[in-house]
Amino acid sequence: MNIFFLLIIILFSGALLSFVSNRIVPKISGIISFLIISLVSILFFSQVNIGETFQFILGEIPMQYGVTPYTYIFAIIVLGLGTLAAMYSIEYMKDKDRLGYFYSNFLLTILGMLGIVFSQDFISLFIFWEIMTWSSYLLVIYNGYNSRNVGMKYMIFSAIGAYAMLTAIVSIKANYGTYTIAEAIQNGAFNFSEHMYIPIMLLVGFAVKAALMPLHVWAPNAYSKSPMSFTSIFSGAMSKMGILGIGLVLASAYSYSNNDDTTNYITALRYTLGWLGGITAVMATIYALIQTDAKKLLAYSSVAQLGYIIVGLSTGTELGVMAALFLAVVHGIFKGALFMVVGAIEKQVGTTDMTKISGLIRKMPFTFFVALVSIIALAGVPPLGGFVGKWMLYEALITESNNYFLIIVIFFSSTAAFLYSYRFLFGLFLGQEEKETEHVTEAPITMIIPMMILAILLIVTGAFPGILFEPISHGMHNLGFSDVNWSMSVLVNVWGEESNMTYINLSIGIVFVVIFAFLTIKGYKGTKNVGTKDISTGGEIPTENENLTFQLDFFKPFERAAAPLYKRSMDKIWNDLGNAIDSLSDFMRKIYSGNGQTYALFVVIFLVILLLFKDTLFAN
Amino acid sequence: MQEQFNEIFIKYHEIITIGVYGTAIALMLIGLYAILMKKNLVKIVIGLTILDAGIHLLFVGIGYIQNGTAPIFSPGYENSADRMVDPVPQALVLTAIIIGFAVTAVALSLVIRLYKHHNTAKIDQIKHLKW
Amino acid sequence: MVISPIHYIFVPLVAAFAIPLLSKLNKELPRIIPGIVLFYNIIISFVLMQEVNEVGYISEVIAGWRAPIGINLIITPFSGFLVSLISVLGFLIWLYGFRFKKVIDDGELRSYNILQMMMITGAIGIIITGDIFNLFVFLEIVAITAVSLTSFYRGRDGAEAGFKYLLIGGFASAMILLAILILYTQVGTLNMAEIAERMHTVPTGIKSTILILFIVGFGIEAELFPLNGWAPDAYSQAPGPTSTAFAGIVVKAGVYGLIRIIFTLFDIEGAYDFLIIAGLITMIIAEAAALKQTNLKRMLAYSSIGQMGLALIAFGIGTKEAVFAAMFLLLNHAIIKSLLFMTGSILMYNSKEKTISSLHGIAKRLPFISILFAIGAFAIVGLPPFSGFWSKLYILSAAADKEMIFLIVTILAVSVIEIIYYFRVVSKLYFAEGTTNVEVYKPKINAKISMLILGIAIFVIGFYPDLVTGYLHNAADILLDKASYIQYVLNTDSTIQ
Amino acid sequence: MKQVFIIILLIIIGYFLANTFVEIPFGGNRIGNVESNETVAGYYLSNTAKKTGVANVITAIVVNYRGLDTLGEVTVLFLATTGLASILYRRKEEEEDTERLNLPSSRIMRSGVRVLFPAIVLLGIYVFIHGHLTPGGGFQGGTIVATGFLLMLISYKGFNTDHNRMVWIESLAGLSFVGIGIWGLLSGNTFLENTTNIGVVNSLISGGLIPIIYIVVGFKVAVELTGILDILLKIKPKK
Repeated sequence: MNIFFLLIIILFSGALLSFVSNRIVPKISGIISFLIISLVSILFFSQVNIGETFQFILGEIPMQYGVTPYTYIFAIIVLGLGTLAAMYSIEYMKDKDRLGYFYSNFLLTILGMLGIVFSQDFISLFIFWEIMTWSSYLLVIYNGYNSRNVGMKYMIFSAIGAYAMLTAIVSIKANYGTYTIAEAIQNGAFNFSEHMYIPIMLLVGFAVKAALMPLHVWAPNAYSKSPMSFTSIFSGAMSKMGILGIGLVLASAYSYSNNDDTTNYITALRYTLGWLGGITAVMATIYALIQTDAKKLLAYSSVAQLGYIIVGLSTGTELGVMAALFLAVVHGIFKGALFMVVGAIEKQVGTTDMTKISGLIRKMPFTFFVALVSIIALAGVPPLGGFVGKWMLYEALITESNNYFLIIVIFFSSTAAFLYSYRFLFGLFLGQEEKETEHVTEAPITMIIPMMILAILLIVTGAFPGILFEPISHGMHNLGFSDVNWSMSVLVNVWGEESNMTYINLSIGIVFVVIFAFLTIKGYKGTKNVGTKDISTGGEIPTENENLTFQLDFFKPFERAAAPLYKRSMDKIWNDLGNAIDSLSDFMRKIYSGNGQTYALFVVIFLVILLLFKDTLFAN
Repeated sequence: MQEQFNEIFIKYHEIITIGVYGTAIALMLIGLYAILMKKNLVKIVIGLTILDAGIHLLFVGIGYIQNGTAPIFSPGYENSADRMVDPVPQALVLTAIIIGFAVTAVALSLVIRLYKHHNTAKIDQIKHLKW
Repeated sequence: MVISPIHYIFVPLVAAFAIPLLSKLNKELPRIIPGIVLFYNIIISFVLMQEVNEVGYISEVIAGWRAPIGINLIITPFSGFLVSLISVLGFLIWLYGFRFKKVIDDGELRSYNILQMMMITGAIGIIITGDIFNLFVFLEIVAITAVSLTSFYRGRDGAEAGFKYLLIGGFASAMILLAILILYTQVGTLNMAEIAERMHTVPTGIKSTILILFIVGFGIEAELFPLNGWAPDAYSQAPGPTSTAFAGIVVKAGVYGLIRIIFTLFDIEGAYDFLIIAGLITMIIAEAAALKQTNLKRMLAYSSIGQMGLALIAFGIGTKEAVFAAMFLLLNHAIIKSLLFMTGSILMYNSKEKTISSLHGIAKRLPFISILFAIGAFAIVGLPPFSGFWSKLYILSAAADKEMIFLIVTILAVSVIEIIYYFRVVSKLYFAEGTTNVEVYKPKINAKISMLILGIAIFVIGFYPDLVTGYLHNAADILLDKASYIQYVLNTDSTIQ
Repeated sequence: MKQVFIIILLIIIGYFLANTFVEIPFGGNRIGNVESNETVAGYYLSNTAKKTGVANVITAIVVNYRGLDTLGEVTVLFLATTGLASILYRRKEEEEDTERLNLPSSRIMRSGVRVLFPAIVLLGIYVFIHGHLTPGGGFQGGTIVATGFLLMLISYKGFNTDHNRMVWIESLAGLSFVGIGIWGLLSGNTFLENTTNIGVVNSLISGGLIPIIYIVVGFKVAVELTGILDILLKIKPKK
């Protein structure tokens, strides 16, 4: 049997198995799903050859499965993160009910994503896309009725995106006669001069999953309301499926741009996308600042990071695209790790509200370590992978785009990201201990292991980004970009200057370690542990239920400054639109008045209208 | 007698046409009017039957041919097929009438039910199912 | 006696006439006999479908008179497909309705079984007859039975829904009768093939008037927009098996009638555009109305109307691919909507206030029904890998071939609305805090089997659509080949082919 | 206001219908643009006597050429009765609480009906037995018989139809109609085929199965109409 089929069938039967097995042996489905995903990962990385394709016909539509070097990058994210998340969720989900439901949908989501990676034609892409969408929808609403509206919003936006995509797909078939992605690109399906709506529709479809600006409103809530073990792949891997598509469309669109007609359109597109990405990054960052819930903070931060990636793709230069892809992988790693961290805290403490907990560093040291490493990567502080990506992104923006204002925006958002990174780290792990968190212990080992693996990966990719450059540069060849010169840890920029990541990272790293060690040693001696309530101000002793956590009103001044921005959110606009449609439909159903005579009158009116217009309607 | 009739038919053909078709169409419109305007359920059912009656009349009307006889081969008239009126509409109208009867019967039984439940036969007061 | 199309008609008739007598023999017989008859229908269907796929047409004349003189029954691949679908569904609906609790509690069982069986027979008759007036007669059979079944429950609202149906249905029959009348004056025949052959001699003005009357008449049965006021009421008040039959069977017959009139009888270009416009309006308004429904069956009814609008759009596009897609949609809709109505009826039966919001968390109590409902909901909105996806894809693809981007966008926008209201129900079933200790009525094993079969069909077609596509392509080709139909009906002397 | 609107609508419909019928000459010899010998009517008129042995062409059409229509029609009636029974269904205990609507009928009425009833029934039977020879037939005859029963029902409070017997007649009549059809299928090729000897035109025993079918239809229509009237009359709740 064909390997692609085999993998999909394994995942599918795994989904069924984990659904059924939970009824027979309770709690076993977590282990089963972990084993299934591991098996699939092993099979994939050992058996699948890049470039190999497999064709068959289903529903009279020729379908093609295969892995290109480009999609291979995403396969790494999906399977790597998927395996770790499955391992993580064994413990994380242990005490919850409906485990069969959870794991079968979990596996179906992985199946959907893997299928997207495999798909070499639009129809199977769409099929897997939808499978991924509805199975993840079922996971988003897993946490119960209160999350229902969140799930609904997610589903609506996903549907809008998917249907925009479907429109484009059928139009490609009608105008270019093929469903195969490679052929469609060859036939010029994405050149903007004729049938401009096709690439735009496709981009809209992918942008929904990538949470790009006007279509992002589902993301923060969906990310934060679903179970954390799922969110780590939801945010870490699934959003990358959108990036996959956007990259594909943009890359092929750029490849036509030597044609004069299309150049203008392409430039316009690049600017639009770049700006949308930039605004997404800034706005999401600003929103992330005011969140008190760690999950929500991370969710907004995810949206912001995706904005960077899209900015990178929009540059259309080798370096920019490479930066975007690199950031995509790294973002998958650190955001996966961060959501796992939050999940661990949620499981151990019971809440992720930063105003309620603090000082977990002593209780959960390993978790803290992972959080620290991931936050450093997220903020783009040198020794880790995030820095490399941002470095490349800035370089690409500065050297090859003259859109300086965008650069300022990106810089701004990047800097603001420090603020919420700091808040996250400080709020959860540092500061005084709360009484409520006294009983807290470190997370179970199976949850620590995947987080640790991710943290180590971050450190490794920071020191040797070449590990990731290799598949990425293959992928870029596949997309039609020439290559950026790179070696294991050296980048060469346009001026011919080499930036050796090892040296940069090592030097900065050493400085950090020294300072860290110094501070720890010095600080550890002189500190005395006090609780938040262990103070008195002006003779007043705070009562038990007074919230005095450091986190309260953390960025109050900033919040006040940015207040106008918070007022007019995209959320409200969409809500108004939804309400408008709602009342319109309510109005429409009033047509069915309930009076039989009125219905009879409708019939007569219809008859009269047809008779009056019979010459125009039915003239032969 | 036959000749006389023929003569009259030709002479007043227009008027007869208007008379037959006009009556039928007028019946249909009256039926429609009753359906659309009358509030009483029974009157609406009556309107439906009037509408049907108009159509049945039209059916019979279009089958007629000038100077025609009934399509029955009575003894001694075996070869008069070309003078017979069109039998098909008459056969159809038979079916249509019976069906109309069945519909009316069901309609009336529903009216009985409705009156029993709502204690009224006004159609605009019977609208619990709406929207 | 070889199996031929007439078996569809006389076997149920024998059963229907015999049931009053047999019920004196044994109280159970009126319930069992329809099942046997409907099962026999399936056998006929599969024999005939095999045959028609090879031969192209099967025609049978009645009373030994060749086609234009006598009435003929004709099975094309399209009608063969629809009839098979109806037969299978009819049997499943019988299986589902066998011991349907509320029907037994409330009403006269003997009549119920006769009416239900004859409604299915009438629908089959509409599809297989080759004579326009005979079609009218079968339409009336369906109308009478449908009205009686709508008012079957003795509650207040059944009669109201039935009366509305009857009023509008009476209109429909009057319009069709009038159309047949005018048509007869123009072509002098009632056989559809011969009408089609002679249609070019009819003056355009009269032709369009006839067409309009037919459209209004059949539009009422096919639930076109301003003509479908009766539909939600009837669907929501009829007993569960009957509303299933409405959605799965009766409306298909109406649509088939409309399609037959437009595709076979008339050669008017504008009619196709009209189908698109009417279908579009129907779809939009019905789906918008469905969005805010509180009664589950009523919501399903509106959704059903919307789907029929989509089918009419696809037929209106008029290319082979589009017709094929429309047929696929009819197949899917029959299977999926039947499943939804079956499960929905049981859910509604268990809801005290008959509202969707009172179905909080009922999935815990009725897991089997709920999961089938969820599968149906996923399938009807067109999510892959369920079967509904393929028909939607084919329709869109056909529309794209004709560069109807606006149409595609509208269909998909409406699909989003569909997703909203179906998912709302599904998440309410599963994720709302429910009152768990309510007494619920659980369906018997027979109902479960019939629902399970439909559920499996959704998956099978979803995973392997090629099972039906070949046949449907053939059916679409032959439906559009009017000349060969006329040729076949009028020039074949032998009585059974 | 609504009235004016509706009248305008009706006028438009009337205008278009009139417009259509202006082009269909009343009493014209031809049907549309088709020569009369090409229409089915032409065929029926010229061949009926020869091929079916029935003098009344309409009967031949109703029962033989378009026999399936008639079967359908009978079915519609049957279903209407059944539907009525289910719509106006009453449980056993409710059944006891209802009685037949009895209109106050005068002595003249009662006496007259008693005299007329056998004559009416006889006329009805005559009409459906001679359906293939003279105007009339099963439906007409059946209706006449039912009229007789209607008269009896409204004038005599004590007159009750025997349900059991009616069900038997109804079912047997229906079954024999279909049975004749099946016999045609067995003995000939097609359903309802008239395979017996057609006899001499214009004699009582002629037309093969056609008169038999019409008699069956007559019985069925009579019983069903009576049944419907009976059900509809029986609506009055007992005080």
